[in-house]
Amino acid sequence: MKLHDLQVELGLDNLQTDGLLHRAPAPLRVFLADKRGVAGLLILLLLTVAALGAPWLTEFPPDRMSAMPHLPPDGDHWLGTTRMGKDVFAQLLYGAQASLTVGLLAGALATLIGVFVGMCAGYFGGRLDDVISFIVNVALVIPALPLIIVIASFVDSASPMVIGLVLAATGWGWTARIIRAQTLQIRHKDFILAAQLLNEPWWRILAAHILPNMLSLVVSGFVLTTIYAILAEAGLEFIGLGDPSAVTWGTILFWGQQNSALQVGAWWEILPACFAIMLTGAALVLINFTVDEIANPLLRKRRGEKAVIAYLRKKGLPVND
Amino acid sequence: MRFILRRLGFYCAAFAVALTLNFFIPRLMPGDPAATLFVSLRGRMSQQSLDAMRAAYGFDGSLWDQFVAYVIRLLHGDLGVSTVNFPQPASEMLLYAAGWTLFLVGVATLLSFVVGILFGMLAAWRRGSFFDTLFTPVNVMLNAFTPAVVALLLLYGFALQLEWFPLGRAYNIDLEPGWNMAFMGSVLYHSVLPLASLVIIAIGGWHLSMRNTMINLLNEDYITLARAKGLSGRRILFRYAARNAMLPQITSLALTFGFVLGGALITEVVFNYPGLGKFTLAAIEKRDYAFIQGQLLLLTFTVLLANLIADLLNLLLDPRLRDRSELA
Amino acid sequence: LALTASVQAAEADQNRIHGGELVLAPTQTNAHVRNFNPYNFSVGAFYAQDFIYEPLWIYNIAHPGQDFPRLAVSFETADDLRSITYHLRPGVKWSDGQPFSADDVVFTFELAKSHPAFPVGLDIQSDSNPNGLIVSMEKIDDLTFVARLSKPSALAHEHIGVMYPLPRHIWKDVQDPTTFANPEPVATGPFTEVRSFSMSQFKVCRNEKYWDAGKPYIDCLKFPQYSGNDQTMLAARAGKIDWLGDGMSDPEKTYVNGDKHNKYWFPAGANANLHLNTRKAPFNSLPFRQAFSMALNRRFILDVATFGLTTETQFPIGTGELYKDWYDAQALQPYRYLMEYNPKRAKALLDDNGFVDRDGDGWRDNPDGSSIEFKLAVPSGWSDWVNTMMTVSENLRDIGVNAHLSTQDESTWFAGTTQGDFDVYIMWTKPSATPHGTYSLMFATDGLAEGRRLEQNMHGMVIPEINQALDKFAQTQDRTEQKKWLTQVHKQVAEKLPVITLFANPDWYQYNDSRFQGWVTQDNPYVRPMLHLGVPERGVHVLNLSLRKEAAAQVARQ
Amino acid sequence: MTSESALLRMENVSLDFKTGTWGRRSVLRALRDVSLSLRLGKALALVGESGSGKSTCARLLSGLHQPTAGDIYWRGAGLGQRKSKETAAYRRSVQMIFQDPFSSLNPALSIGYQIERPLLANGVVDNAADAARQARILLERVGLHPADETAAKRPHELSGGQRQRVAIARALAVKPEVILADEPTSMLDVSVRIGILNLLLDLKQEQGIAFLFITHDLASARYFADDIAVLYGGSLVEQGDSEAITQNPQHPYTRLLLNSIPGAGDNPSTAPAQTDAPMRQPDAKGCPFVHRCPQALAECREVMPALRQLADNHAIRCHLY
Amino acid sequence: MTDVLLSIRNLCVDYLTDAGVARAVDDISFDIRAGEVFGLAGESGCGKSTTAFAIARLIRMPGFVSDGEVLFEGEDVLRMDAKRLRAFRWAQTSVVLQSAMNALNPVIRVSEQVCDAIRAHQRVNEDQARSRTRELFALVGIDPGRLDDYPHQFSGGMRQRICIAMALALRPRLIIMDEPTTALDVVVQRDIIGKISALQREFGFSVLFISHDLGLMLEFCDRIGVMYAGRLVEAGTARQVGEQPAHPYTQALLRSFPSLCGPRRRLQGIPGAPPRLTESIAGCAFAPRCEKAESTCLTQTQALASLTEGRVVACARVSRPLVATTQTAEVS
Ligand SMILES: Nc1ncnc2c1ncn2[C@@H]1O[C@H](COP(=O)(O)OP(=O)(O)OP(=O)(O)O)[C@@H](O)[C@H]1O
Ligand SMILES: Nc1ncnc2c1ncn2[C@@H]1O[C@H](COP(=O)(O)OP(=O)(O)OP(=O)(O)O)[C@@H](O)[C@H]1O
Ligand SMILES: [Mg+2]
Ligand SMILES: [Mg+2]
Repeated sequence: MKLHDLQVELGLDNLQTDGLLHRAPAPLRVFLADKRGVAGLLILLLLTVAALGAPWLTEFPPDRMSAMPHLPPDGDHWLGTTRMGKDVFAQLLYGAQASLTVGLLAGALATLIGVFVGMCAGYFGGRLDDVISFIVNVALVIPALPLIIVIASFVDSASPMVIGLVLAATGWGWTARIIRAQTLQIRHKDFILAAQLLNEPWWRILAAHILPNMLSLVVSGFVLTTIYAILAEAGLEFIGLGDPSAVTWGTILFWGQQNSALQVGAWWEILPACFAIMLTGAALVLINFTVDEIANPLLRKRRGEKAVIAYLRKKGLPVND
Repeated sequence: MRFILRRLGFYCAAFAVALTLNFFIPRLMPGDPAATLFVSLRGRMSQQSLDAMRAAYGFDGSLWDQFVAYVIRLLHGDLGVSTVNFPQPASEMLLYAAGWTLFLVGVATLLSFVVGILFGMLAAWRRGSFFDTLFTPVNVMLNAFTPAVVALLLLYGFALQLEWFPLGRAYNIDLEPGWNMAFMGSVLYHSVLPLASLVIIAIGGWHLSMRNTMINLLNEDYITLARAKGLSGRRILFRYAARNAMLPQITSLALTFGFVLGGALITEVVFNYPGLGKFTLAAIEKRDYAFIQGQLLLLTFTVLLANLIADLLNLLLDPRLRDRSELA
Repeated sequence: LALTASVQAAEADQNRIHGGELVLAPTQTNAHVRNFNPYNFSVGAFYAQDFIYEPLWIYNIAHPGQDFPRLAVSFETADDLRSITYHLRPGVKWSDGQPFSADDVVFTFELAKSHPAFPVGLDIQSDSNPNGLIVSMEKIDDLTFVARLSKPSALAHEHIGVMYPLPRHIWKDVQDPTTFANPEPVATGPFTEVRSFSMSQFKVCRNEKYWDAGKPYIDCLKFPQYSGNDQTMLAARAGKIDWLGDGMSDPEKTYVNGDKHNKYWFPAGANANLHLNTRKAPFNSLPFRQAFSMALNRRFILDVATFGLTTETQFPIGTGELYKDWYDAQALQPYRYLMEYNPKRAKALLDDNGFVDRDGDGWRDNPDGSSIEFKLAVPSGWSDWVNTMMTVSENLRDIGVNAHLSTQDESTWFAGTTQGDFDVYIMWTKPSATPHGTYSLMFATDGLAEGRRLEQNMHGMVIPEINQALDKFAQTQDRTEQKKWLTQVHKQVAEKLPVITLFANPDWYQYNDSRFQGWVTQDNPYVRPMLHLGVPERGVHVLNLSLRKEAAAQVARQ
Repeated sequence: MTSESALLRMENVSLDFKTGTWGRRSVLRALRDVSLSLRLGKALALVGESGSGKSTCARLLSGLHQPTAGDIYWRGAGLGQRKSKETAAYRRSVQMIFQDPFSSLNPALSIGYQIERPLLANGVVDNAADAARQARILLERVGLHPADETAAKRPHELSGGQRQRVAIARALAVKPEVILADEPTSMLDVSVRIGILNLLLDLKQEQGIAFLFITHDLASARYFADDIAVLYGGSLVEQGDSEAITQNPQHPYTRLLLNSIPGAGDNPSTAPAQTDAPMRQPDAKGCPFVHRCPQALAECREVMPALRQLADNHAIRCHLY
Repeated sequence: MTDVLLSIRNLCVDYLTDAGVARAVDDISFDIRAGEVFGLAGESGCGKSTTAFAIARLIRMPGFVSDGEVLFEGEDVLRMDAKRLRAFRWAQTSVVLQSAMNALNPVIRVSEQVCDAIRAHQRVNEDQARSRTRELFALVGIDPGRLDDYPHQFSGGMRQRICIAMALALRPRLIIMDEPTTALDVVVQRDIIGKISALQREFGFSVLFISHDLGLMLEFCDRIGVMYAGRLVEAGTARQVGEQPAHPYTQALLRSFPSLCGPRRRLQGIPGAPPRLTESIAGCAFAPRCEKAESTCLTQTQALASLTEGRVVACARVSRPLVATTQTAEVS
């Protein structure tokens, strides 16, 4: 069968026509070609827009009583009100501001520290590596819980930011570990040797030669630490270690739990925040999924695979044996 | 040998540092155990008693003296006295909680590992199949759910509404603890929901990493060769591919196991499970220094041990790694 | 009402059924520890006091004058008010058969005196406490002892009755009573035999040698371990706990509708007040404090922030419903306005006294131009109080005062109570047999050094008139005389406003009456009904409980 | 070949590696008493079987390893006691081309960037615009037209031969005087190989660059190099004019090598039974080839033969001569 | 020739890539006879391995055989059911892969890997399989005492010999060797080719030998096919192809090897690069790089045309004159 006929039969004959997309850099193209990653990104964007647009999306303040306690959802209060008569929808939106900011900030900070430390350890090796690995090991062990209390006591109360900072301070260990391992692999590649022989300074080798080769690892590290930070922040606030007067998804859960919202049937006080947290997590996971595939083309879902299999079945030719 | 010695030395040093941090972190927290006793009694104790109590707990003298005393006690294997359960030795409470945590989180870790690995293998082997396209993203998304939410939902759904499972605890407290069927059955029955809440969110991670490793591996020449040899699919999968794909997973499993004794705080809190996470939280809230120190010590120890084991496992399982070289 | 209650209890006596295990949750813990030292406040006291060990005397705080003599039957105060003599109950035996005598009481006193870390709760004069009231105790005969006082006091009984005597023949061999776990308690209380102890549950069963023949009706007390509110409430809602005292925000929905036998009653308890740091601006200004008080929407706090479970306090005097018998309503009426929500008047008051916005940032400033910005400290887990403080901050902001909430981990928060560098704290009052105890702590002058406070006198004000009135109170046993002096105290508090009065906290009390009868109810409130440590009346309460017929039949069938 | 005319010279150099499993440690002598010299505008080919130490020689010369014994002389001056400034200058003068064009170019960076960087880092030009212009010239020079288009690409968009050309252009950027080419064509297709070799030939002739050309293909060595040195087991066993070595090989190993080449016609009578790399402890005695040598003498086991001059430009280490 | 063992007919193999369907093997047909060594030559990426894999039915997604037949003794391998396929593999066709380094599973002992192949097809117990493995090791010249070592403990040449031993385990009729020696030293390569030749003479199996080293191929193969961009451009006996290359591509290829003897001349190589496989090529795929190309070469499909018995070429420019010359040669 002629190649062209096959391409037509499989419906893959004019692939390169989507102009704008085609001109994008390859990783971006792969990303945009994957529905899951795009869906994740869209969800995240939507959440961000909702968070930033909170003042326009709702007329109610998140931290003040705006109606009777525990009103079920209705036209005015789309998600009902809390035990204290606060509007749940407003809390959800304003809570998104804090939760997302903290998550992204902690994720970014932890990634930054982790990447820098990991790259230095992997690149320089020797004593420095020993010392850094040592610190990483210690950092991995230090639990965030008491640290949050210690730090909160110095800055007055465990605001979401404080929790975020502590999570960043304790959460960079894994990234550092992974980045170090990857750097160790790249360090001995010929192109790094070449750069050294061409008198590139060390920081430039790290930043311009090694880092770009680990971008997907860095992005995925960032995505994962962000998930971790969002979940951990919610968890810590849920068990009461946060500042209950702040409005975040975690404190919404905390108050819902404190006020036995589920037991009294006020599901609307707890479930929307649960859902929002899950949605954010899911969106980030979807993004990570696609980032993984950018890093490793083998993992990629191929366009037209279904058509090919159908074609082979029809012709009685073997598929994957 | 030198490698192992070097690692050992390294771990000892890390341990010493952690030991020191363990002493100072709790003490940097404002408040002290005596004062928290007072708060929990809402002030039903005189200031004089309180001051005397502080001395009885051993919190007088300089921090340095206390540190020296702590190290000396540690060297004698004495973790000190719990102030939440004064004057119970902290080690007793620690052991009790550690046992339950080891059971709950240990089993959950193993279970999610085994299930996740199998799922991952299946998804990679039948790549693009219904199972893979549906379960892989779903499993992985579950991974991003908070234990708080999952545990709460399970509790309210299956324990409170449907009443299929108990509301919490590790076993029916009217039973005498012992190695008998009734008690163990009760332990299993009580562990179903907490286990589920832990396993559900952990499977995805293993699933995905196994799947990805496997997909890479299935492109290796030795898999092609194994297929060419006419081996059965099962044999290729379990003998030729799984084994290599398991190497990195086993390393992560070892590392994950290091954190088992960190407990599963939220699950334990929600299900009133007598695990280390919950005990530690209480100890932190009540400033039970001895317990916090003990727990941090335990955690440090197991994490470092797990690291060491992971290092050794790698050497043991991967014959290639046994030959290393370096520049003179 | 109260009179009928005790009568009813006595009259029902003959047709009471013996037996049954009462399930109760007096405290929360992660694991039970076998410790029955009644003076170990980490563990033992929660179970050992009142159930295993009995005090000399149980004050009926809800019904003054109808106290329950326990190991003591009577007392006389000397005319010079410098000593007090007690007569012990004859025929009381320790659970190991040894007779109880004045030796045990004196021994316990001496033990406490020589071990300051062993907090028996007596106000003993010692090196560490030179202002203590009780100097010594002496045995007169086997059933009589006398306590000598450091200064004349008519209220010494309030301090001595609370003592839980320890068996000398056992404790004299104990090396350090502080760390003694007392795993097999020998005591005189109604329940002394510890059975099937595990970290998640234990039982304490009846003392066959209990002095009050025929009592208790119940065979055993069963203490399952619960580690948190959520868990306790789930079990309680399912009707699995007979008696508990847990904070809950919506009892009808979270408790009562779980089981038709689930009942609750939240009588008014001690007050919650705001302590302003009166040693610094702007809190050192009386008009500011008055405006502060008037700015608060107490109605909202009562109904919404504290879920309608708290009780209104009528006068700005720091105590409320619990001591309402002591009020002189007429004398206090002029101060009522301070308890009413009146932001307009508050603003006007501030304006008049120079608390106006001077730098144009939208917030009021001190008359000297320095800006006002302060923190309202509250422990983060205490949700009703957090709600309250949130409302307070909103109310203050509404009148232009820049106050914000500062939630802290509870130990951190508590550590702050003794430092003196705070702005505003919310604080409980300590209930005692008479309001005297509460006020004398609130206006204690010790612990008021620079940078130091005690948790009850955080406001930091010294009002000599109050201390004088309290001294007078202590020197008479005549109720009307006492009341007169107390009114002096009340008026001074309302006048000077050292604390901002909020509301009376609820005393948490829930029970399930499917198996047992004889409960304290709102209709028959014969004692304060709470289960927690520090309510000795629970010892009386538990003795009045017995199996219901239906439940007894069920027990028999099993 | 006299040492005076040598640009870069390596004299009696030995290099040890620590190797071994956990438990058993040993020292491997990668190079034993090797002397080489590179001359202006001349190419020296280094041939030998895998593991014989060819790459190690190149790495030594590039400064990536320090010799255990002996020294390297750059324009007559020993490298043993260099300062870091001199290191930079030396690195500039001695460049390396790696075997694998796939790993010697950084996959994350554009071709243009990878050539402009060394220009800037070594001060060859001092602004970005010049660097870009210079880079285009270099790309044209190695036959990558149109240069602009190539500069914008990333390595994965180029074929292996094109990549190797880029690597050469990058090495040329710093105007080196010596190029160490470690099997620069072995990963390339036959049809492309000649193109690269021709390019290197031109560079040698036109710019007078001295080459160390590592290969295991004697025919390529003959095609490109003026002299050939044969390494076996870390020792230099035969060295001389490339015609002399290929037409008149003397050492038994060189003969074996030549006879093994397909199409060489001869029946490989000397085919050895054992092809494992010989033991190379530092204290090993005798000729490394003795175990495979069909003409081995008793003394071969005891004494390492000295380098003997056979002809004007032909030396050998063998007891047979 | 009558005893055709393997007959490939119009085989097309494609890969699904980001840029669409890429044709790696384009309508290839050739035969391998019993007992002969058939060589497949061509530059990297021209589809040699793909062809080999398709014959052993080892192509997996993203690759797929889109058309054609692979007839092994008349039976179409591509249409075998799963059971028949498993029986066919290794017992009748075994493979030796290019890189022995990766062809052996690094964490499994070599003995097990060889025994596995035996026990998947023959009902023998462990001991029998092991003793058979020992024999095989001896056959390829490896100390049977090292049976239980791991792959990384062997040198590259030894590993390759282990792979060959494994391929011989079931005495298959056909062994596919995909560049079995490229990763090796010349000396070792020589040794291994010698070994294969000896074994092939001894056991009489056929070999499909893939390499890009024409020199090696000319020496070792009976017949040679030359591929370019997925197509077979020329096939004939080794001698014919080596001495009288007919296709311009083959000619250029042969010219690209520097020589060890004779005068040192500057060689030319082949300019340009192979075409993209995702695009349909109308005419001769080599035309853009061909110095003899004419405009029709770019547009007209060049089918394989028979020159002489067993000799085929796909080039419009050279086929006719060449036929003539051969004929004349024969005549004379
Ligand atoms: N970093 C190192 N550590 C230990 N041994 C090494 C190291 N680098 C090289 N060797 C050893 O030194 C010897 C020479 O290696 P080298 O890479 O120079 O060989 P080569 O001739 O270049 O081989 P090839 O043709 O395979 O590239 C080998 O035995 C090798 O194992
Ligand atoms: N998994 C794959 N996905 C996409 N394209 C592939 C894949 N495998 C091979 N190809 C393409 O198929 C074509 C033929 O590849 P094949 O491996 O058969 O070449 P080859 O002739 O064996 O080359 P080499 O000599 O380098 O081994 C190549 O152009 C290659 O890019
Ligand atoms: Mg090399
Ligand atoms: Mg190939």
